[in-house]
Amino acid sequence: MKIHEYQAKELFQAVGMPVPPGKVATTVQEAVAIADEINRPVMVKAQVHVGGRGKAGGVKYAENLEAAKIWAQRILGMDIKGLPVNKVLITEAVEITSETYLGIILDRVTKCPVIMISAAGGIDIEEVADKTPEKIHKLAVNPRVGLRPFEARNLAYKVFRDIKLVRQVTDIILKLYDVFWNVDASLVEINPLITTPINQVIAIDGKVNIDDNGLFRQPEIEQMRDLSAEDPSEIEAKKAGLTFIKLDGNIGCIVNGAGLAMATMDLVKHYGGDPANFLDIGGSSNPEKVLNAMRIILGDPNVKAVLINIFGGITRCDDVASGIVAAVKELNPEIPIVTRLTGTNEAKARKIMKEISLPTAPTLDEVVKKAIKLAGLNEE
Amino acid sequence: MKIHEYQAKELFQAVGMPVPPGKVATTVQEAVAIADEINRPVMVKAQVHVGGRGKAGGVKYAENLEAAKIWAQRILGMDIKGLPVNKVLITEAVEITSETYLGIILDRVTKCPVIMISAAGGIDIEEVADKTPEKIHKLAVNPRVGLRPFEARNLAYKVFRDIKLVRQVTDIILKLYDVFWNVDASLVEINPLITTPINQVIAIDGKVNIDDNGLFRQPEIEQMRDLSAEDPSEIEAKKAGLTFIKLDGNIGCIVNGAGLAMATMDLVKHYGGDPANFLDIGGSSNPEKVLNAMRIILGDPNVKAVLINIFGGITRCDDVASGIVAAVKELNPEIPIVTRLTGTNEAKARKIMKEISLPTAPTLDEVVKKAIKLAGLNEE
Amino acid sequence: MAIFINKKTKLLVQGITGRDGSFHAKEMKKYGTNVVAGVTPGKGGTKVAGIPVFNNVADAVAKTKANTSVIYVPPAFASDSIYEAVDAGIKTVICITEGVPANDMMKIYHYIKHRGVRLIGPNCPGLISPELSKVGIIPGNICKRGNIGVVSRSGTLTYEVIFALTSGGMGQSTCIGIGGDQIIGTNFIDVLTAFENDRSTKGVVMIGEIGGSDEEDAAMFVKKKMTKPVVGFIAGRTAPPGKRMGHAGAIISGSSGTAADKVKALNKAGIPVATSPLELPALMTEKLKEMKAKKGTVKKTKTKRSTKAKKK
Amino acid sequence: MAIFINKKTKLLVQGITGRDGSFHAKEMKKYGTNVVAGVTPGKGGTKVAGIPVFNNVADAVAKTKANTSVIYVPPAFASDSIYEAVDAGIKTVICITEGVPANDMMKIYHYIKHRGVRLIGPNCPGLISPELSKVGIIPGNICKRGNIGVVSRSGTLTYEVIFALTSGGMGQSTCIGIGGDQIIGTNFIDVLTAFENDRSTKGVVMIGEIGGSDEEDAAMFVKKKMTKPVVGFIAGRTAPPGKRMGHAGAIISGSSGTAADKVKALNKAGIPVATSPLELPALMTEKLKEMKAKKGTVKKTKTKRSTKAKKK
Repeated sequence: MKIHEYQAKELFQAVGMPVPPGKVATTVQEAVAIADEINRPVMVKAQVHVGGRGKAGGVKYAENLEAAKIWAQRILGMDIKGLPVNKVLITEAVEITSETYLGIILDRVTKCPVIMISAAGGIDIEEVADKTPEKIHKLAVNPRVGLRPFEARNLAYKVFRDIKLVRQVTDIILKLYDVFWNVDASLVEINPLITTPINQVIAIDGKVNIDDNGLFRQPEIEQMRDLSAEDPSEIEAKKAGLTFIKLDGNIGCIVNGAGLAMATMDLVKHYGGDPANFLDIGGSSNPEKVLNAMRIILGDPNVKAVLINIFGGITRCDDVASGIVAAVKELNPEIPIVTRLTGTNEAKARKIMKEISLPTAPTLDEVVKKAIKLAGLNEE
Repeated sequence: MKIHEYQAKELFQAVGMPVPPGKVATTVQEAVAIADEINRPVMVKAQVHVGGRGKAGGVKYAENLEAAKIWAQRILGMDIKGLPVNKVLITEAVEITSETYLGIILDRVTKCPVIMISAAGGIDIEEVADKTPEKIHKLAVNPRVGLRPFEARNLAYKVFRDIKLVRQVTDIILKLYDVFWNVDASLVEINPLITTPINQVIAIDGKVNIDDNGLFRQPEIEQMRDLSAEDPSEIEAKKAGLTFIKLDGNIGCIVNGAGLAMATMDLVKHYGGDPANFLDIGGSSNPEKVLNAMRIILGDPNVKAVLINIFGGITRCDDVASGIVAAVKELNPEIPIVTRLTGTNEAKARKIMKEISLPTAPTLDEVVKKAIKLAGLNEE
Repeated sequence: MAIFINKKTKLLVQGITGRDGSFHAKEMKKYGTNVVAGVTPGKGGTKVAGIPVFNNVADAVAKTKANTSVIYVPPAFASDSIYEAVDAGIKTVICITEGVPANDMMKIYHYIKHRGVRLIGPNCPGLISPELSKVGIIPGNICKRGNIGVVSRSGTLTYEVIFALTSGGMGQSTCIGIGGDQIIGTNFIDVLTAFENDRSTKGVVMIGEIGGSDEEDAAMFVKKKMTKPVVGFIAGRTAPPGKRMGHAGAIISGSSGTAADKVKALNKAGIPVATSPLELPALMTEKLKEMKAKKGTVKKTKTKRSTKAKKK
Repeated sequence: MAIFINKKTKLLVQGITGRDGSFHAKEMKKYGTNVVAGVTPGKGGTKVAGIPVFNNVADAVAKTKANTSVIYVPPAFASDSIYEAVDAGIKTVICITEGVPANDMMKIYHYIKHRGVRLIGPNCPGLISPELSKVGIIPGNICKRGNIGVVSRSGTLTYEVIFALTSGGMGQSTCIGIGGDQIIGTNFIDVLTAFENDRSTKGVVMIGEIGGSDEEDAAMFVKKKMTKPVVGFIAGRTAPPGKRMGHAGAIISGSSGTAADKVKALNKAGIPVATSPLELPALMTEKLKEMKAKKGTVKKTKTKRSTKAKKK
């Protein structure tokens, strides 16, 4: 799960990390009021869950209230890479003497949180990583030991020499690690962490991604979820315990397991079709889930055929079959539905499916081909 | 540092452990008001930093408001083992079906927090430990791993069978461990942890001792310090960075290091004298500390002679000498002061001490003998 | 004799009285796995399909000498269950549970690292050594005893591949789903090493998917250390760019994580990649033939020749 | 050749620019200790009494090959300093700092346990191998090279005992203050073991005090495992009952912790206990004579005879 910059900064502030004063606004009026309160030049920053907002014109400097008003007007309601900007962060514009990159990420290889710091901070950090990786200093923190002050200090020394800066950065690294660990983050990032002309170190940006698996024990973070920034059908799917990503094709896919779902989509494409979505009904099956999945997919007017591919393991085919039967009865779909149910309780499923007679196929390739064919017929 | 039962219960409650409703009172009026609020039979419990208050009459059951008033009157102002009772806890009297002992202590041998649980809870737990130690179940928790739920559950199973009770006790053990660790406790104890007729598990007593070395990072605990429950001269000493315990003898002792202080007192006794106090000026020396030490000791009218025994290591004899000179000049003591300063910067000290001429001795035994002799002369 | 589980496996099922736990305990028993015990606190003394249930793992191990454990408890309790199994002396732990926080798994990983414990998962379908033992949720009826090892990051896609192999007349030595989470106990390289050392395995099918760089690392390993043929499948060729992990994701892995890059890396290491699982038996047959041919010629230039052969 | 520190000791001083650190760095150097480096973050590049100062331990070790570290930093930073020394490869760490939280020390203890690190302290005066090396704060001028080992839980009381030994003409192999805190890195038994194995040590003086059961455990060890004579001193015979640690204190240690009980335990193990430190040289002389006498007779009944001899 992603949270906005202003929310990330709230988390930073709560542990005593230095961020410039600022507040979030949803209207131009609010934005101006905040800028007035700050009473100094401000930055107007779009709050969207996507990178590159600066290049897209979503981050602007406002010398005075008038400028703040104009930028707030332009940015609020903007569309950045398909996402609407509903919120802007109005924050004091601070003078910058240096930009440092600081991030902590869950590392699959070392199985540790890895801290990364680089003097080459700013928007081009990815290029730095690609072309001059030696400019990025890394430390894998043993999660059983935690980050120790001397380690943070030694990292700070990689980028700074002045002990006063080193002390501030050490403190920020230690606190950022606490944030990372305590909110079940998969990523925390400050880019840039800046120094000011009077040698203060401040986080002027902030990014925090949360490990979805940790959300059940992070009620405060869960409350930060900004539903207005997500696709409504994806939200509906999540509520139903499904993983759903909307795409532009015309073949609705219902599959159990992310890997199999992707493989199914790959084959749809391979055989000349176009998937309308990614939908994983997840592990433990219950008929209700399947009913909800059908409801979401049939809600997409582009969909010309539905492909259901289930390979039962912990998912039981009979549960899925019951769900399909219920969906067909309740939703009365007018487009073809092709099913392939195999694996756990396959025989039981076949019995249940007899109640409605849907086209079936014995293998992955065949169910895909049949769905494409039926979608084509439907199209005409 | 010790905190009161009511404060321990506040810590318990903050993490969601079940304690009976109650509040602390410093006057009879308050006590009655609390009992009225509880509106059920209550316990009136003296809040003092000493064990055995029940046997001393400091814990009483009050069926009604009248009884609560009478007991509050009797207990407030009582003296238990030399300590005045300034506070009483008024808490709901709960019906008890079983009493369990639950404690966590810092263990010197395993270097771990050790959890102890016993079905033989209640006031006689020490006898149980002495005579039937097998009735006390112990678990040393690896401090790098922390207490894990399955360990807590397995401990709970040692005493309970019913899974509903096991779950409650497991939760209490886990939370008690959190309290132990998070407040830098050296001991946390619930005796007894009781079950009620409707199978609720409740902590009806609570004891928390804090590791003094951890206090610097426990400002909230430090604020719980009840100065009214400590000896005023010991408080004064603590403020001055000294460790001081008042005794009944007539030879004031100023020593550096607890071990040497005790050895000095032992020899005072051995040679027929009687120490008036234990006083350790601690490691890092500064003249101010010595001046304060002299002030505290000379404030005791029983003291007939002062013995200063310093073996310099990190403590420097010259610092101590400067303190003695300042003290003699400022306080003008009328009783004899015998000194022995040896070790680090001994020569410098001798020079400083020339300014005042006090009796000295070269060895521990001799300085003790001389102090006893001079105290005797002074006595006559 | 297959890897990680075999006829000597004495299985303990943690969370045996839950919906999934009880269902799959029965399935495993039916398949022939020696399921010796189950654990659910508060259910000690009862039985599930004739399997004795204990209140804790230590008791279960003491009574039944269980040496392997499979975990079907909810995510909030999964890491505690792993600790409990490890502390009770279990040396092979398979965690089926989906949704275990990564923080918990990082701590677990470094806890078991020096304790000689093999952890598979979490969020995995488990493993099966056909006709010997099945631990987890892989449907037994699609498997067939043979000499192909299967290792996969996916769950159900694994079944699809096994199904394709069996349909193509190709039996399996052991099939393992290692799990799709960020932090897993056993990775591709661990399993490839075991297959390389397992006499009953002649070739390996490796099933990857987009994200991370595990497939690339595995490909490098295959090229450098393996003598047995490996064929691959990568899911997610048409997946949308999807969620990115900020700048840090790319910085840390030094890999784009796309299917195209993974396929390239595998091909570079001499691993042919199938478009559909159904192609896998044919690819494997071809690779096995190549190997045989090579064995007939010079032994030293194995890998090089294998790559060349592909290029033709 | 003394224990733990000797002529090969290359000492690093952590917190060398502080009041105590700089003073004692100079004192140690003056005594002849090979003080090769100091560490204070932000002071790298400077010098203290000619000793080069570094910003961190790793740099100091890389540049000077320091193999031993002594810590004089404030209590809030002490545990981090220990970690830093250990992670930089230092194998002998002496922590002088008083007031380190017990929680920190518990974690440290279990961290270094498997890393082959010798930690002495915290809250200790350090150690001295007279004329070879001094690490810590024990005044060098009261010591004299010889063959008596001294181990103590106290600080200044240790000096008093050394002073008594030297005054009595009895030189020391190594004198160690192990520290008076609840959680310490090296206990009586560790030191007694080292003295037992040290050729230059002929007898040991052990100085205990009230509280805990370390002296009792050490006495048991002496009785069972030591061939060298041990004499003792216990401080606190007249101490008031003092602070008790609730019920749990007695339950956990199974010992009253009083001086009387400790003296009894030592005597039972054949360890005579002095009333004043000044008596120690005489007690030791007597014990050494006993030992010599025994060596002349049967070797096997050593411990038994030693106890009997005392009873006379």
